[in-house]
Formats: sequence, C-alpha cells, structure tokens
Amino acid sequence: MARASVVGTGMTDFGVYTKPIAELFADAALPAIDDAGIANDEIDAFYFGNVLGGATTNETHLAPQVASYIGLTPETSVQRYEDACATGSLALKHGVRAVETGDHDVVLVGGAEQCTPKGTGIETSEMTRIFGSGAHKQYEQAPGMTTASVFALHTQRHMHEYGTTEKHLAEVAVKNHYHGSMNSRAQFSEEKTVEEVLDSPIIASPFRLLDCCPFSDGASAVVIVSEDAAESYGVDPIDITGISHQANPVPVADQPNPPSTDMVRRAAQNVYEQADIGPNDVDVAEIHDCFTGAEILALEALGLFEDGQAGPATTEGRTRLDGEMPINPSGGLKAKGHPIGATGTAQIVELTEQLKGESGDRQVEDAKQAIAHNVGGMTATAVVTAMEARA
Amino acid sequence: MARASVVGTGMTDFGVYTKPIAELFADAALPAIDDAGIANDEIDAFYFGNVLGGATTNETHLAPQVASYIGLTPETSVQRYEDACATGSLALKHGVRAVETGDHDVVLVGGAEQCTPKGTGIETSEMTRIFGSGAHKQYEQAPGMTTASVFALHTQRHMHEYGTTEKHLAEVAVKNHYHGSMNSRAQFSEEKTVEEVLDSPIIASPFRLLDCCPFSDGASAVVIVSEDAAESYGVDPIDITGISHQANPVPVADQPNPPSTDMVRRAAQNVYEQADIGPNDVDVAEIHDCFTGAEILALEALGLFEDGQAGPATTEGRTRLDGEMPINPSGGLKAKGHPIGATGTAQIVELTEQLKGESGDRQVEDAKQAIAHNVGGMTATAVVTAMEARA
Amino acid sequence: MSKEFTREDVNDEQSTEALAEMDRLTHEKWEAALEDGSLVGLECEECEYVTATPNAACVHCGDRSVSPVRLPKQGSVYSKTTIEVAPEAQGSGYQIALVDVGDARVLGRITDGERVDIDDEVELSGPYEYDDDLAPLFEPI
Amino acid sequence: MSKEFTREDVNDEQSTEALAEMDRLTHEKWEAALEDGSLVGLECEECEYVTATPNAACVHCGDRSVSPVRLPKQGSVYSKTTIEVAPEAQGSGYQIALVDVGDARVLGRITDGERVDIDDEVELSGPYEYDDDLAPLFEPI
Ligand SMILES: [Zn+2]
Ligand SMILES: [Zn+2]
Repeated sequence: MARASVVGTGMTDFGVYTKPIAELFADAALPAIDDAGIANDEIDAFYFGNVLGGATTNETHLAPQVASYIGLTPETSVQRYEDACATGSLALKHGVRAVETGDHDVVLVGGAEQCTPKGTGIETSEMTRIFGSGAHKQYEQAPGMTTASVFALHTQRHMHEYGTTEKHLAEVAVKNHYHGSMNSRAQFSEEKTVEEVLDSPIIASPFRLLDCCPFSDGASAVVIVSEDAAESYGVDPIDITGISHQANPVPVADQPNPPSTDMVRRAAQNVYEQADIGPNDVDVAEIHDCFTGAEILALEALGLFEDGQAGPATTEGRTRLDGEMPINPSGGLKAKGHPIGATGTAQIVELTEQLKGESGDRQVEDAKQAIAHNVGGMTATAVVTAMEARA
Repeated sequence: MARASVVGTGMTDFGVYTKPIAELFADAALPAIDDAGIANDEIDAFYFGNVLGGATTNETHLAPQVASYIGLTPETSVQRYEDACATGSLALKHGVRAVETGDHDVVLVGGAEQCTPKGTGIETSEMTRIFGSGAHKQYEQAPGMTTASVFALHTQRHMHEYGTTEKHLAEVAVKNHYHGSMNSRAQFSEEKTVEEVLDSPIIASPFRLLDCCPFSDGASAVVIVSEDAAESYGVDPIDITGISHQANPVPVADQPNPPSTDMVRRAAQNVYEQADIGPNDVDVAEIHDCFTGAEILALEALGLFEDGQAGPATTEGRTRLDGEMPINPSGGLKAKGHPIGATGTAQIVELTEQLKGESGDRQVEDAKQAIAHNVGGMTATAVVTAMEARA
Repeated sequence: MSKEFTREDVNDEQSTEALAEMDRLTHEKWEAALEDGSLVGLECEECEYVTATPNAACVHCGDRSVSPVRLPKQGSVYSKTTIEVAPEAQGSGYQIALVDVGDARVLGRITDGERVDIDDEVELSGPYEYDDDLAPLFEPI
Repeated sequence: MSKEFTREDVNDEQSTEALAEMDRLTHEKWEAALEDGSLVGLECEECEYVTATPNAACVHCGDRSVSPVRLPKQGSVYSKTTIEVAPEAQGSGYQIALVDVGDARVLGRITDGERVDIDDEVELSGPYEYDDDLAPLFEPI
C-alpha cells in the first residue's frame, strides 16, 4: 500500500557554508547512502533540488556536477528540480513515482542551497529581491510584494477574520525555537520569549524579525526504494504512504479565501485518501513555517485544527512536543533554518527519524503517522506527504 | 509498444520577444491544445521548461504562473524543469513516464525562454556569462570556459583525430541555413555561403559567428497521451517509441574520448533498443547543432555516420533535405534559433509534422522513423528521443 | 515599448463594446490602460469569474471566452501589509494591499506615506513603476 | 577564506604519505595547493582512475577510496580553443586547454598572449584568478 519507502537519510547542520555546493551536498548525500547500506552504483536515479544557483552563483544544471562529485556513475539518471521552496518535495514526488512504477529501483533525492549573505556573497536587500523571484514579475514583484509580505497579507486577513493576534504568532516562534534548541542541526539553538519576538523589528507587518525564518545554507538527502524492495536493505524502512502536489492560481489576487490555502486543503484531502488516514491519526507533522503566520494557516488547512483555532491552540501549548499535536519538532524552518532547495527533503529526514524513534530529546512519543507540508512560491504550490512507521 | 503519443503541437516563430513569458508561452500552448482538440480541463499535468528566468528577469517558479495564464485549472499538476539546453527533453521524459504509467492521462509539455539582449534587456557579454552558468563554477567557468568553447574543445580534438576541417563545419551552417530558409518559424530566413561562414569573426576557434546558433526568444509545446488513448483524440497521433536520458561526468576534463560524446552514444544505443530500430532505420533527425561542430560530433555518436565521416558526408550533401540522411530540416538550432528552454519540445514539434507529412517545402519524403537529439550543459546531459509514424 | 493600445482605446468614454472587441488583453494593453488611469480586467463568459490582470483563458475554469472589462476605480481593502525589508529599489516602509475592485481583486501599491487598513475604501491614483513594470497605485479616500 | 591546507602541507618536499593522510580533498585545499604551485588530484584505489579536481568519490567507478596525489607540473595539450567572446571579466583573445598531466586531465588557462596547439608541452605557471576562484594557468615550454 505504501508508495515508496525511505531507507536512508542524511543532512548537514543548517547554517552558513562558503564551500562549493557539491561539497555541501556530499555532506548530506554520503551519510544518506551509508545509512541505506548501499553502494553508489546501486543508485539508478538522482533527483536534485536547487532554486537560486542561477541567480546567486551563476550555476545552473547542477545535477550532473553534483552527481560526479559524490561518485554517481554516468549511467545514473540525474536531473535538477526547481519549484521555489517546494523544490525538495517536488523532487521527492518524482522519486516516489519512479520507484512506485518500477522505472527505477533506488533513487537518491535531495537538495542543497546557499542563501546566506556569507554563503552567496550577496547582501540582504539583493537576496530579498532574489528570494522574491518566485513572485509574478508584473503583478506581484512590481507593486513591491516580497516573500514575507505574501504570507503577511494572508495572515493579516486571518487576524481580521478569526481574531488571531500577534501574540499567537509569537507563540509559534517561541515553540519552534524551543524545539530547535534540542536539535543540534538547527541554525538557532537559543530559546526565545514572546517578549523578544514582539520586540524585534518589523519585516512585513504583522511579521517581525523573529517571526521569519533565517537565510540558511545547507543540504539534505534521502534514499528511497519501492515498498517491496525496502526489506532487502537490512535497515528499518519508513513508508511514504501518500504524496500530493497541488497548485494555486497566480497571481495571489486570484487565489481564493480562506487566506489562500486552497491548494493545501486539496493536497491534504488527497494525501489523507492516499494514506487512508485522517487528520486525527497524525502523530507528528513538519510544517512549512517560513513565517509564523504560515504555520497557523497550514495547521488549519491541513485539518489539524479548526479554522481560526490554530492561534489559540499554539498559545495553549497543544502544538508543543508534549502537546496533543506536536508540530515542527525539528524547530521548523523558523529555528532549524531554510536552505530552500534542501527544505523539502530535510522535513522527510526529521520525520523518518521521528518514526524510527531516533529523535532523542525531541522525540515525539509513539509517533506512527506523520505528515510533511511544504509550500512553494507565493502560496502557489503545496506538497503534502504522509509517512508511516511499519508495525 | 509506443511509450506515449503526441496528439498536439504548437510553437511560436523563434526570434525576439519583449512580452512577458506567460504570453509568449501561450502562443505555443494554446495552438498545441487546439491541435489536440481538447479542453483545458482535460490536461492533468503541465511540465514547463525554462532555464534562465531566475538570472535574467528574476523569475523562478514560473510553472504555476504560466499555467494560470493559459487557464489550466488549479487541480493541474504543474512544475518547472531546468536541465540547461536539454530542459525541454527532460520535461518530455517525465511526461512520457507519467502517461506510460497511467499516472496522468494528458500532459502538456513545453518550454519558453528569452535569451536575446532585447528580450532580456541584458547585453551580449553578460548573456555569455549567464549562458555559461551550465559550466562548473570552479573547474570550468574559472579558467574561462564558455558554452561555445566546450564544443570548440571537442571539435578541435575531432579535427585533430579525424581530419575534419573548418570547411566541413561551414557546410553544416550552410545546409542548416538552407533548411531554415524554408521554415517560416526560423529566426534566420536567409541562406549563407561557405565563404560567408569562413569570413565571419571567430567566437571560439574553430567556431566563427556563423558556426554558432543565435540568442533566441520563443516557445514550443506538445500534448502527449498514452498510446492507447491517442486514437480517441480524433487526430493523427505520432508515437514516441523511445526516450533515453544519459549523463557525462562533470567537469569536462573527466569526460572520455571520442570527443566527449559518450553520453550520446549510450542514449542512442538505449533509445534504439527501446524503439527496436537501428540507425539505418532513421529517416530524419533533429540534432542539437548549437555549434556546427556539435552536429558533426552528434551524427557520429548517434551512429548515423562512422566516426570521422560526418564532415565529408555533410560536404557531399548527404545530410541535406534531399540527401540519404536529412538532418535538421527545421534549420536546427543554427537557423531556426535556440530559445533554450523551448528547444527540446521544438524538435518534437518539427518531427511530429515531418512524420505527419505536413512540412511543406522542407518535407522529408516518406519519413516514418525520426530521432531528436538534445544536449544540456557542458556536454553533461543528452536526451535522445525516437518517434514513429503510425502505419 | 510601443503601445498599440492607445489612449483612445481606454479612456473613460470608451464603450464597453469597444473594450470587448479588443484582441487578447496583453500586459502591454493593461499597462497602457493603467497609464491612462484605467484598470482593465477580464470576465469569463462561462463561469463569470472576473480577474484584474491579463490571461489567455479563465484562471478559474479554463474557458477561453474571456472579455476585457473596465474595473471600478474605487475599491475596498481585502488585506494589507507594511513592508520594511524589500529589494533596494522598492524602498521601505511602504504598504501593499489586495484591493477588491468590483468583482475582481488586484494587488496594488499604496501611495507612499499613506496607511490603509482592511475594509478601508481606496481609489486608483495612477501607475506605480518598478523595474520598467507598472502596477496599480491606490490612495485612501 | 581560511586555508587549513597550508603551504607546509603542499610544498614539493611533502611526502606522498602526508598527502594520502589528508582528509577529503576539498576545493579549498586544492586551491591552496595551486597557490603554492602544485596541482593535486585524486587516484581511485578500486579502478585506478586519476582525476585532477576534488571529488568525494571516484568519478569513474563511484568508489570512495580516493586518495590525493600530486600531479606532474608538465603536461601535453589534449585540446585547446581561442576564445574571443567571453564574460567581460574574462577578457578576450585568450586560450583555454585540456591538458594531460600524468594520468589525469585538467582544464586550464593559457598565459595571456601565448598560443598552444594540440600535443604541445606546457607547464603549470601558477594560479589564474576569476571571480574569487583559482584555476591552473599553463604556459608553453
Ligand atoms: Zn471561467
Ligand atoms: Zn574508481
């Protein structure tokens, strides 16, 4: 019934890296390959996610280069995917399809990205412009929309309709920093208080600096195989029981209410059907919290909380590690970091470890069912993935 | 036996366009959809190729935007592909897989690109840098390798080993300009002489200006369905009988001789097996002639001519429209133009028309079997596609 | 940029019939209208969805029967944000807003120095220019 | 850029054993060697393929048993091209060449003003710098 199984994972610490991107990716890919206990020549295909290389370091067509660096033989089918911040999940979708249909037996899926001013040599204002490249040039970039501000528009409307407050948003940041403090791979290891969040400077109202994920460098990788093949790898496989990719209209003005999460709602419904579960069955979730408001919107769109209830639920601690619905035990994009092409598969790395019970201090108890939620562009693309531990 | 069938095609004239990329793509996509006789809501997936948008116009994540513009409903599965100049063929590969496995019934595959200084607002030296982004930043870009010069290195070695001459190269340009003069969609409509080619200024020796394809803007699109479904579309379907994607090591210094076409040789062998044909069965081919030497190398790597014989064969007219092995009846990248993300599917548009017998003055007589050859990056990726007319 | 869609095509006196006879509404025509103080959108004959920016087909149902319509110059704010960190050429401390103009919604820039809130009434006050593109500029009424 | 791989690590007197004890050959170490006049590559224990640039595993067979080796400073030209149109900062009228250095091949820049042909002997003459990256510079012998 599973569509594919994860048999190996690896990721770098997220932070600042000046090394070439192939070297950065190797630090995620080689551990993932080792974790699966396979040799390089067993890998049939390599799906690589990278978003900004063309604009930041004049590097496109990175897949064959990275493949050569990590020693994948030329017979390996290698390609790059770019779908903004959902890049890693789109690469994963294609990997799942490839092993599910038997087109390939073993697929390495991963991503690497350098977004920090130090990693790219590009200062913040210009990186803000490049980050905004997911927006429609004429109808979104021109009036001045940025990545933060599209989620800000949705969140402002959500606050207006449901009474969500800036304090609710701050509580998301506080919770994710708390989780991140237990994750040695997280970019931020320090806890934050609600006061610190509310005292930080505005980026795009209602979001303040501490409502926003950082610029990050990093890499992540997973090895996937078909459900049947998984047993033969001698490792503890975690099943991917569903993956759904849905789009929203562009530009954002044509996206429907409730605040532009229609594509997430469709993806969630579809993935729950694939996995034969409902939102009540989910034990742990990694959510695309690029901004605190994005987590609030997602929790409702995924059906984990009623519309309008995610803010209060967060304040009540229901999404903390010890709450009824632990969200972003990794620290999320907010505290773990968001090297955009690596984010999708990094969520899968975290959930694989959670479902194997290997997450240490931040382990969610009895985690059997998990979902990952990854958003790309100006709320244009969503991918929701369901994962399950074998009984 | 076919892996997929083409039921609709469309492309713009190649040349110079300043309009937004979604509008440019619509001029290829809407005719393709109309050609297939389908409505927008019958399209299950849309695979869009674009390479340079991030670097040239700060536009990534273009697939949902373009999908919205042409009226694909949000339920459509949309994503962007980027694999340098092989982008369109990689998107096609995924489309073929999707319909072959039944994952999707109808897939729109296409690409759009703006590369001209006028279309992008970027001058030639800077566009040369951006075009070079397919090269390894540290080990290819740093010493000064450009897109022209990687093919120049291979061609110089080929000249050294086999006695290929600058005049042989010029004959490729002359032949493709002759073909292009019969193609109203071609960027260049004028014929050229060997003398004109040899008198044009050096770009990267042995290539002169007229050995090089131009900067181009343009778009192309095809609608593909499964072989079985094709009949129901009430059009004359052309079958895709094979598609093979192979990589070469990166950087180019690690690529094997004969001049770095190993990945093309593997792709050709693989695709001939899939299609159950040999090179002698091929009636017409569209070849990735970004530079004249690239066509020479490809003709040999594809097995259409013996190693070292493609130059003399070209001079003897054997690759002209009325020759035994007509190559690039469209005019090729050389005369038709090379809007890089659109090139892969533009080859499929030409071959579909050839196999339907609808190519007018440049029709290859009795064309039943065709192949397309598309190369990406610094000879890092090749995709070879086999197509067949139904009896 | 040549403007085939001229002042005469889009002024306030232009009949609805003349608008409907335009070829496909392009970005170029949309910008020309904006320069002349008009916001032109598209209405779908099939599902009646109205969009505020050019498309080749209906963004809601995919039908190609979309006809240009003039949108009202006044509208109300659906949502807004004040942006402090932006690409350098955009400045900082400005607002953008999603504005409901008749049956359509459009993303616009708020006049520098002004502040709007959700449900505030605003009026199109001209084009805002960034990187050679024009966007609708609104000011509070 | 910090250079953990120092002059002492890569000078000509350095033993083969010392080279072999390096951790993974990184671009940083490779550049540091180049700055000191050495070209360092990797040899695969499994298939004996020698590459001239850093990798985490053998680019030929995928095996991870790759060890740093010093490549000869002299080599012969496998192929070359003279480039007239290039990114502005690269200049124009320069040559690049694929140079066989021992069992490895590397892409290098030819000293400005010099011209090499296939099979010509060349010698590493130092690093060439472009956009903060270093590349091998060769001159004809
Ligand atoms: Zn409609
Ligand atoms: Zn080896």
